[in-house]
Amino acid sequence: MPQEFKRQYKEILEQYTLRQTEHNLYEGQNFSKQLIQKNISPEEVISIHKASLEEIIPDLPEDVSHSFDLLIEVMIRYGLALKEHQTLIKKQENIKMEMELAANVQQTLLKTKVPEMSGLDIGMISVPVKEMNGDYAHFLSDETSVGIAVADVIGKGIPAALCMSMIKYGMDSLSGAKTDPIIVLDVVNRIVEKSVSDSMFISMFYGRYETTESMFTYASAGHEPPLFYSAKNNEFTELQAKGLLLGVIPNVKYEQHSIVLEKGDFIVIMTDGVTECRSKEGFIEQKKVMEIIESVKEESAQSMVEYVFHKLEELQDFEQRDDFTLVIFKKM
Amino acid sequence: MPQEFKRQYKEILEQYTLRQTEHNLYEGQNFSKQLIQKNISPEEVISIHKASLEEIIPDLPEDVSHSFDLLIEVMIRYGLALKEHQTLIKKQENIKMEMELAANVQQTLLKTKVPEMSGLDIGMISVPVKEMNGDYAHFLSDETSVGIAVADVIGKGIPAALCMSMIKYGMDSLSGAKTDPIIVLDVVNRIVEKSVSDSMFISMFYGRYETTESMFTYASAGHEPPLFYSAKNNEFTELQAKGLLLGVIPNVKYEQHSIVLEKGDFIVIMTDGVTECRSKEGFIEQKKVMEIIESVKEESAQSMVEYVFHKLEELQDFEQRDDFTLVIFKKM
Amino acid sequence: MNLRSSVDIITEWDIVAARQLGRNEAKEVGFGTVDQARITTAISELARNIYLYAGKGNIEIKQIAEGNLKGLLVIASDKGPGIPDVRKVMEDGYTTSGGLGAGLPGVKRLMDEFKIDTVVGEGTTISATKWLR
Amino acid sequence: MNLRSSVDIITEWDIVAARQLGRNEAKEVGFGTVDQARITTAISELARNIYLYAGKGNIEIKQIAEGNLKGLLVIASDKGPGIPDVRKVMEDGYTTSGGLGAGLPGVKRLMDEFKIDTVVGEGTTISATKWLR
Ligand SMILES: [Mn+2]
Ligand SMILES: [Mn+2]
Ligand SMILES: [Mn+2]
Ligand SMILES: [Mn+2]
Repeated sequence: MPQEFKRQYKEILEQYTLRQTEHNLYEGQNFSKQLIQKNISPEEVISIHKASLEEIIPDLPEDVSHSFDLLIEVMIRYGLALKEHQTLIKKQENIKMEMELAANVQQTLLKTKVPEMSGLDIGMISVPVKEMNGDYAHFLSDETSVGIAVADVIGKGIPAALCMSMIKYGMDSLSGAKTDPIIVLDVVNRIVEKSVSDSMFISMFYGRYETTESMFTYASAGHEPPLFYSAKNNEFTELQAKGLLLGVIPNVKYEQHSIVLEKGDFIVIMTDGVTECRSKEGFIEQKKVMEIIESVKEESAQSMVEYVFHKLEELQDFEQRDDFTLVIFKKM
Repeated sequence: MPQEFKRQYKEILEQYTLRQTEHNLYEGQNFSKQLIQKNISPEEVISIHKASLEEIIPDLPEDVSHSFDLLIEVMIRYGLALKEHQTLIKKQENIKMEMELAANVQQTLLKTKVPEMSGLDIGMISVPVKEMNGDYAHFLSDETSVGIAVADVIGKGIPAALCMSMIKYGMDSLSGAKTDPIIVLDVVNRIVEKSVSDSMFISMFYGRYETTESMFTYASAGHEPPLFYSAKNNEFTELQAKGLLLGVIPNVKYEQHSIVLEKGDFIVIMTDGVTECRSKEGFIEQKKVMEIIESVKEESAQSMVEYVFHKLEELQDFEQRDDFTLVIFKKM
Repeated sequence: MNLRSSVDIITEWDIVAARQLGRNEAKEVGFGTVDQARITTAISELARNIYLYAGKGNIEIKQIAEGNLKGLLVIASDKGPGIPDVRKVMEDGYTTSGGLGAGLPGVKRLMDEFKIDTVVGEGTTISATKWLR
Repeated sequence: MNLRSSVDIITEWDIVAARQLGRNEAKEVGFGTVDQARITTAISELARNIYLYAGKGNIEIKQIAEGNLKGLLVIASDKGPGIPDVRKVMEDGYTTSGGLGAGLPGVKRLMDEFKIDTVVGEGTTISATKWLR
């Protein structure tokens, strides 16, 4: 094969020494694509160049011939780096496949179904920044109650994803959707505190909506405060609730608050991936996020969360920086 | 900086055209290490070579000069591949760090403490083949009973590790070390069946030793059968127990068996990473594994498992192929 | 100073014409042989992308200046199908990029600045700048 | 045919001597310029490792044959500290390998066969073969 390459290269070089056209150079560059694909290393290219030149210029000064031997010696290391690159590309492909498989496993493990409740419209979106999600949203429900847990592990990627599974099993151990938010946080906090190292923290919000009273009861473990939109006043307020992050100490007293929703009111639960979006000009302000939500408030809750995601994606120049989770509960 | 490189290169080249010594070539090669470290791309090397040669040989034929322009054109792509390599190396380093962090998180999440029981000597080793472990060993205990769960997810690495956490939370939901092995497998099977996709299977063994009766009671979900060593007969037998892998169907009837241990008897629980060790000559036979264990049967259980691991590692030429978990319960 | 000139890309020969134009302009700005070859390779890659994926389009070359800095701006535009997943084509070693160091990541590496605007169904505009140092 | 010759590595100058020996032998076997340079680079790297990490040792060069196949065997041996973690030094991009494409992974790539025997506290022997094709 190198013989064939030498023949081709010599032809291109011969043409080029005669005429020096752009077309010759274009041929040279296309040829180099082939060389790389056939694993011809740069030191071999120099060697081919030398041999071709010696044939094209029969009275080539001896010094010039010798000079190529030094150049070959110098190029050996470049050739090694290239071969190393090929090994690394294969390794990278294997890792990528493993990550994709892991992301699938995670999706199956953490899957949650958005419940259908009469009188309540629910929308949910959760988009990881890497393959694996370090945010978590989980629903519990029965005929008249629906519970929503939204959590965010400090950090992203695989380590965060591993921790997330913990929350899921904590939630699975609860008796049902009627459980009080402060009890939910207490149970999960004990599990997290027992299982993770001191440097791993999780923020979590838990809210429960009861359709009979249109009441939303909630508690927070250091989580991003949700927004409450009042249709009557056409304004947003933050739902404040104090509470330590999960996993810090075993016994935490969480606060529980309630709010009654009227028709058209909605609650926006999210992770900091929503509020800490950054455009080239700096952080996107909360006011901007509210404006975006408000502009689609008449749409279905699912359309709303999807619109907000795409709008913020655009404002960020499609460079998502953190896992993004957004849930809307809207009273119909 | 390139000016300085050109000066150095010209000097080496000048010496080489004069004398062609090995020493000149050695200098050339050492110099090329520097060039690569300073991100000098191969096309720049050609350009430096050309300029140096033109200075060293003032009457250099024009054709030779031109020929280098084609060579530069050809080398551009090699330069690109090299830059791509540098990006990839950085990426790889980040992934490596993430994996190490994840492995730490997993170790903290899945940590289990080998219990101390009077009359029973316990040894345990679990070594992942990649960063993350797809094998799992977990102990439960009270004053008079000790339970041991050993599980292996189909597959290795991150996807397997994610699934493993499921077993942990299943085990955590049990009421204690007195639970019957068939109940343990039933509980975990229901969780697994609910949570994982149809293509993900887990084999699991659960055994419970009661010190009061020196009795070992066990059940298996498609797991590698443990070995029972009888000191009196100086022979190994397999502890058979039928049972479907976890996660296939929700209702499985597992079999439960019991065996009474006498002084010096021991039970060897393991994953297929132990039995499917391969040397250059092929699989290492079960008989060989038994021989290795038997040769250290007088040592402490912990010394035994560690010795077996190192011996098998050696026989495999230090190329571990699967996660390796080995537990020994020895009656004292 | 704002010299501009352009080449329509319709046949493979136009790729060579765009390269020639780019090399001439690069020489005029004062770029050395290696940088000329890099700029030309970038143009080559952009023109080839137009030729292969959009059918036709245009390569525009502009000499530019910012303060004391002189440079060359290459604008490749087409009304082709657009790029549905920009993140993917900018990924190293993405198979359709034609192997090692090629494709748009290669163009980005060869130049100093790189910007891509693409709308699916409407077309793509890629701007790439190289500054003379 | 079993020609052998060797160079003790004690000072940096001996690295050049080992290279010279390797190049001569490679030329004699019939290797072309590029392969000569590859073999020499491998020898250089092995000799440098001895010089840096073991203090002293020996590079032996043997012309070998197997059927019609001719080749060159390079054996680098030292009584140095040995390599505690072979897997790590054979990893690409391991920092102590001195960067891109260098170190033992580089030697392995430059040659056709590569074998490493090392005992901590006793020393290291590395054998590498290149066949003439
Ligand atoms: Mn996070
Ligand atoms: Mn976050
Ligand atoms: Mn496994
Ligand atoms: Mn296994």
